[in-house]
Amino acid sequence: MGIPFGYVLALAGIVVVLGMICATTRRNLIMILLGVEVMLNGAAIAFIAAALRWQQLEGQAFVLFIIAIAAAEVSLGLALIVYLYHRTGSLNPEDYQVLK
Amino acid sequence: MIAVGSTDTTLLAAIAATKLPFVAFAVILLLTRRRPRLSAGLSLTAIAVSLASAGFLLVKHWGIARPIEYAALWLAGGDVSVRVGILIDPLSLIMLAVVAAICLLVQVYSLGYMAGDPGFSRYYAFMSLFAWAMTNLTLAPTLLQLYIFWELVGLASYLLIGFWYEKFSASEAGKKAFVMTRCGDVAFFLGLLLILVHLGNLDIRELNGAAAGRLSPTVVTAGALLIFGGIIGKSAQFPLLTWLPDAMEGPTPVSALLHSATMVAAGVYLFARLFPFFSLSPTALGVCLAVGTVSMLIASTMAMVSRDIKQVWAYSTISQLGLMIMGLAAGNYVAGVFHLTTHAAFKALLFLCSGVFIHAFHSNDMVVIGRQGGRRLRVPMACLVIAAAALSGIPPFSGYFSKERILGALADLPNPLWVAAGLLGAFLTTYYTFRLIFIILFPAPGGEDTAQSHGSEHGHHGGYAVMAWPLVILAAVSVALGFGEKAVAQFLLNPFGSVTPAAAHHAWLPYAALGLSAAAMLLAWFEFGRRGAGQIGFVERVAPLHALFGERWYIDRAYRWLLDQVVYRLFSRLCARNDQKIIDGAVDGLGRVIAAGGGRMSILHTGMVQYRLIVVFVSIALMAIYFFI
Amino acid sequence: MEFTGFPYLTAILLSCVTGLLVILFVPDENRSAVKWVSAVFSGLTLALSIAVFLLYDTARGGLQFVERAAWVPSLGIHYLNAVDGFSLPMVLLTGIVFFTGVLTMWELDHRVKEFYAFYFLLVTGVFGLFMSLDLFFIFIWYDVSLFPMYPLIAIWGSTRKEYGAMKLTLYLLAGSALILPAIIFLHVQAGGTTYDITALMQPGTFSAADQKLAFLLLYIGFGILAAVWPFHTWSPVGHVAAPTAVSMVHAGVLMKIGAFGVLRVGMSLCPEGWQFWAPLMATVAVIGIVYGALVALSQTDLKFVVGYSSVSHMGIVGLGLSTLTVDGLNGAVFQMFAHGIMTALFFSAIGYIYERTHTKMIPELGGLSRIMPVASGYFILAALTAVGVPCLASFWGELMVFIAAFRVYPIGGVFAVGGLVLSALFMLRVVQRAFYGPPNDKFVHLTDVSFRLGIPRMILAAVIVLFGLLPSILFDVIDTASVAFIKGLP
Amino acid sequence: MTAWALFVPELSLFGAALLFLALALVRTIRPRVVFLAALAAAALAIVLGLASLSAEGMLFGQSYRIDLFSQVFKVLLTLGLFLVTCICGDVSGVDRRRHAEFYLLLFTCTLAMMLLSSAVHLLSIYVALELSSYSLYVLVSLRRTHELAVAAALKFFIVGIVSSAVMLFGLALLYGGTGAVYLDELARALPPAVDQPLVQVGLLLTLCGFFFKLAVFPFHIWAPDTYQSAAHQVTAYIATASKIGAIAILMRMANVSGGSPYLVQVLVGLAVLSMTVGNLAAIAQKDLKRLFAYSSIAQAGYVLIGILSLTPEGYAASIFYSLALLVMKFLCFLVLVVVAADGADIDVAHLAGLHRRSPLLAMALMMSVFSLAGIPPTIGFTGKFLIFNAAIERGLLPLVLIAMANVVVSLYYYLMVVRAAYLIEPAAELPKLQVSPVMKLLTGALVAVMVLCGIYPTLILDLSSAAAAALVK
Repeated sequence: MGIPFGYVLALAGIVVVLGMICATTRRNLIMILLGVEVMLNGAAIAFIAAALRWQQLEGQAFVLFIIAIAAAEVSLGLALIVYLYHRTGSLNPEDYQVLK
Repeated sequence: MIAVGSTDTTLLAAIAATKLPFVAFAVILLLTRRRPRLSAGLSLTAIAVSLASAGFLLVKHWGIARPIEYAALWLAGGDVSVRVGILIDPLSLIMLAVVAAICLLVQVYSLGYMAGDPGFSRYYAFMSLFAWAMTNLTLAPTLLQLYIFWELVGLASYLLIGFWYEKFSASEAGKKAFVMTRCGDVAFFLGLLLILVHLGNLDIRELNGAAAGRLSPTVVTAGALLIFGGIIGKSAQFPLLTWLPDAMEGPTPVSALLHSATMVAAGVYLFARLFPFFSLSPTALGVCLAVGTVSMLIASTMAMVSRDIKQVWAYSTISQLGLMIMGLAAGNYVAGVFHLTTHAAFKALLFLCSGVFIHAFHSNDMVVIGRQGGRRLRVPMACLVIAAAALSGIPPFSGYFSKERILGALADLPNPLWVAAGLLGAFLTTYYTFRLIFIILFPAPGGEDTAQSHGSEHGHHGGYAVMAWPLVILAAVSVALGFGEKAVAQFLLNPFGSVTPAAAHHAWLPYAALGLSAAAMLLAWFEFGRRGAGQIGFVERVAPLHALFGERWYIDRAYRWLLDQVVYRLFSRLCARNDQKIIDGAVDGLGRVIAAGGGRMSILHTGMVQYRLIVVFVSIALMAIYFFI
Repeated sequence: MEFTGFPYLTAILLSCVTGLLVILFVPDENRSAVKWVSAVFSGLTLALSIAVFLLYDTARGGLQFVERAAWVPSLGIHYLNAVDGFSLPMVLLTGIVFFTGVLTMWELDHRVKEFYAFYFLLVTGVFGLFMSLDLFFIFIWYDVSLFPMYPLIAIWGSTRKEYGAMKLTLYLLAGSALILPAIIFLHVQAGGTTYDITALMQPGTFSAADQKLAFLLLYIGFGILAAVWPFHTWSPVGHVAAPTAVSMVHAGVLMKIGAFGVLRVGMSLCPEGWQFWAPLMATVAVIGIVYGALVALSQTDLKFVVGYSSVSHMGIVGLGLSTLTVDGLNGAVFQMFAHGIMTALFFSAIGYIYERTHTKMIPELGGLSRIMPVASGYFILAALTAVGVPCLASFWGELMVFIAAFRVYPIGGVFAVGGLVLSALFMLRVVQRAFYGPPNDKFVHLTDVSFRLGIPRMILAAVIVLFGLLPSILFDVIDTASVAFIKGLP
Repeated sequence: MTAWALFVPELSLFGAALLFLALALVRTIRPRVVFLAALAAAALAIVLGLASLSAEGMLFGQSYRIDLFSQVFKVLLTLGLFLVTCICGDVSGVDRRRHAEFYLLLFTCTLAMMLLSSAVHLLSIYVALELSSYSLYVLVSLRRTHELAVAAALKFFIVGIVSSAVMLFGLALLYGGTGAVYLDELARALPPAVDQPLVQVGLLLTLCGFFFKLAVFPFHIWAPDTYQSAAHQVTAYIATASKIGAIAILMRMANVSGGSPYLVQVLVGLAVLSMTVGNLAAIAQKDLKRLFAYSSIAQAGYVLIGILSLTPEGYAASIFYSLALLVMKFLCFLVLVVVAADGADIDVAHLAGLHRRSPLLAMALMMSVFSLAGIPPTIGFTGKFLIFNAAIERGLLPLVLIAMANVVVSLYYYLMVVRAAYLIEPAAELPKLQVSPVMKLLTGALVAVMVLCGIYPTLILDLSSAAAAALVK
């Protein structure tokens, strides 16, 4: 109860931004995926903080769903990545931009 | 129709005189184009009835004092209502008679002249169109109606000048005539609008009456000058005079009818029609006088060097029209109108005679005609001489009387310069007229050999008799008309109430004029007529002068330059270029820019997935930051 | 719902639509059947148009043949047709051009069915626009009359047809991009309850500022279609590219839609806006008159000449509209009618010549009067009309417009009248170069217009002469509307 | 148990999805049978949707609202599903063995969209959105023979999960700022919070997730690749049905947003950018599906104009436009599927000679692209008209002028399509297209609907207005 809402929110914001940076700068599909996961976690932190702020359970329920959906996301994402890696042997997103 | 004061026979006759030619025109064009004889018959019948009606009207209303007017509302609008109708007064009656008579004679003459032409029906259709337009112009009670038919005679002129359209020069001349008169017409039209705006209507009687007094002097002067612009165009006065000589590309009867006797005289007629209105503005009269004088003189000089027989008469027409305008502008209404009448007769005669020569010898060149034995065509030759004498103002031919009147009127003016100019004009006129006569009559030695063959070809056409009769009639008229001077003057002046004294008090004037004419004739005889004459005029000995006259004082060149360099090359090209490059270029450019932008935009969407993410994040950040601004 | 008597106006629309549907169900191969169906239905439409014109009660004036039915009540959209003195001449014009256009294309043998189907669609839109008094429908008809132009030009056209078609369509729809917002804007400013022009016309509905804004949008939007300088460049390009009948409808009727739209929508609803912008309209119109004529002087393609002359002539219409006087309006509407018939005749004649000689270039022609005197005669008649020869229809419109213009804008009037010289110059130049002079050897074997092919041209020529000699037939009708209109101005 | 009756349409789809899951396990089943089953299920769903049109109620602890608004969208969604199924007679773009899975995903996705249109709890919105997205990711990657389909799916996936992460963060901010998770709570909490950055930015970030679905700038960047790479039927589905779900939820969110000037301005900016970017980029396209992708982006801009009016009229206009989009885009894809029967990508130029090969299809294509461009008398025009009407009532005349300028630009490439179909003659004579009578009937009916609803929009407009009223209530 000691930590003010604003601080936690700032932390969540920082985490989300870090996720963004990871997703945009690392030339590796898996790292992009990881970056997005980090963003999701940032959002989850914000939810926790909000739940604390309003003393409600909804925020925490959100977090549980986020975790579940993130798992689904990773599984689907990895499936696609693995398939592509098998085909081309590359994880570099630069190799996947042929469409005009 | 609202009758304003006479019995129905007058109206009936007037309608017959003015409307029948239109019927003939429509029927010929629509139905009888393939039957030339029928077409000619229709046209002749119509114009003959016109002439009979005109004669009837003239006899019936000889001596009327008050004009008779019929009018019907043709078109009602907000501020303007267009009325059409008939105005019968001495001036219109005389003009109508002149027009109908010459139309009929020329149409009879054309039976021979145009025989065998593939466009025979078309010719008569256009002739009827002209007759319709001209008669209606003559009897117009409002300026608007006058303007409408004014344009229509212009159209008829265009069609008839370019009748032999396969000849480039003919179609070119038609176009030139139309466009140049159009320039004058625009001024006329503007004058019309000016008067309409300030006076509220365009009734000729009102304009000539007290109503015009309501207008401010500036408006009167401006209006008169603008209308005079139309006269300049139609009557081929300076500076719009060069279309008329070119108009001689048309068939000769056309030249006789339109471009000497009637249509070009419409300008003078308009002047006479609005004579009281013009009189309100001394400034305008002064300008008219000056323009008439300049036209008369420079046209005469041009006639002095031309070898083309029709061209000479064309210049002469300009010159005589100038003289009429001088007479009117000098304030003598009768003089101008009377000269218009006599001129119509003898100038038509001149052209028709020339037509016979041209028909016979297939050449317009007076020297060639002379060499090939022009003088052996006796009737035309005699008529030609009579007409030439009338033109030169030699008594007792009609021209003498009318010219004397004009000169008298000029002598009345305070400034003697005008009468001097008039006398100089008379001298020049006689000179160029007899130059032509002598060249034909006394050809320089050099072979009359080809004459026979041409004669036979002429006989082949078989129209000689048909062509001769109109000549004889016109010659008779030319001789006789002069003696009707007093009666005509009285008749014309009836509506004005008082009779202005004749210009008889310049006793010296007839002697001076006659003396000059005689001198001119002598000079002509010396240079062209006498045995062994070199047939080289004094003008031709001075090369620059010859060039100046021969080139029509370079007026045509100036127009050509203006048209080619300024209108076409400068304005038209500039506008066309501007349209293509700037206005349309802007539109196409916009299209190209958009298309190019689309291409760029499309390429932006093919970037690597992480660049796209950056775009997303930056946009989100911008949107978030926007909240704080 | 309100219908007074037999619904002639709906019958006209239905006649077009039925024709369209019947054409769609005629088998592809049966070309002459398509043509006959087209002729019958367009003839029926023409007959109905003439009937409406004759049955209109000029003594009573105002809107007649009113047909009103609620269409989209929640938005205040009505199916509302009526004619008054302004639209009646336009309906008649459309009927005539429609019918003669069908006959003019009698020799078509390429994708006949599609051609007539698009053509009927186009004309349906034109009729609808002239008769409708509901802004929503006016816009619908406006676009319906535009988009068939694209296939019509692009498929059956000639010189640079795809470029011309694309340019024309985009340019005109750019105009509609201004009209639609303006229409909705007016609707909203009036309380958002109705699109009925007769209701919106009540004085005091719009503030002066709104009127100024809306009128400008409408003027430019419709003005593009009326080829108002400097938005005219689509028009010559389109004329040149379009097939004959489409050129006829395009120059004869479509350009009138623009002027009519300015009149019907812009000037009726925003009289104060009109008064405010009138000097601009007059200036632009005068520039158009002179400029169009000057550009036409140096064109070498017959259709380009006519195209630019149309720019010049539509300038006269614009000048008339800008004078705010009865005569100006009378003259403008009359000129719209006359110009419509005249250009239809122009393109009809050019179409025939082009079919035979396969060229529209003036220097390549020459001497056609000898080879095909009748076809040339029609062109020359149209040219003389364009020049403003009296007793041919166009003269009266020009006369009235010039009178009004000279009264209101003396200087502009002088320039406009001066344009007459230029128009004479370029028209006669074309006539001389293309039709006079010695006949071209290449073309001597060609035949003149046969009687059957001549019918449409004859009709048009007859109309020109009829209204040239008896202009009051039309003026009496127009006058009923314009007098009331000017009287109603604030 | 009456409460469950409200859920029947969703349940029918759920049942169908389960059926296809089962069928997917049976490898030997013939594709034709699967197709007919799907057609029947979709038709049933429409019937059920129509039957429950006037249903009203709340489910699942107040987190699921059934009202006219949601039911109208459900009918639209099932209609979209049915139409797309109609052109799945020969899904040549997808491996024959995977057809059952294909339908499984299609039905699941539609189900998720239906859930989305009724969801009024932030969490249920999020879950429904993710469910629909995931189905689509897999659908895109299903395309056979296309090397890049999976790569496109991956890109689609990455942009999607990023958007959803952004949205989730937005939801967290929204929740943190207001403490509300139900939409009606939000509707009460948002209007007073016009000045709170936390709430407004949170709201905006939340909308980002829906923008992604609707392909609004700047979340549109997945669209071109995805449209081009997915099987034609999948693209058709993405372009039609999936957009409708996004429009529904976007409207729900906009309705509770309280209408701060900030939000409206941002939406105006996005609408303008979407239209402009979409239309400009479309000009340069050769591939037909890619062209439609950009056109969809532009269309999203128009829809946004209706929504950002934040008035019942605007919502009604957007609902009307949803139907318009459904019909006209579907018609385009119908033509595409028939012309490209082998499942390969086609360029605009490949439409050459269509007017000869099948006059009906050429006509349908022309009408539908004119409708997309907003030319009367078509439903597309009437939809745009209604949207602009709402916007001008809101005082957004300049925005409408920009939109109309865009319409003109868009007309250029639409005309290029018409040109290809009507003007260009193919290099070699192509055979006439074989179009089954049923397909002809469908095409004719849709063209008729497009024209009739364009000229006489009253019925649909009244329904849309009622739905909008239910939303605002």
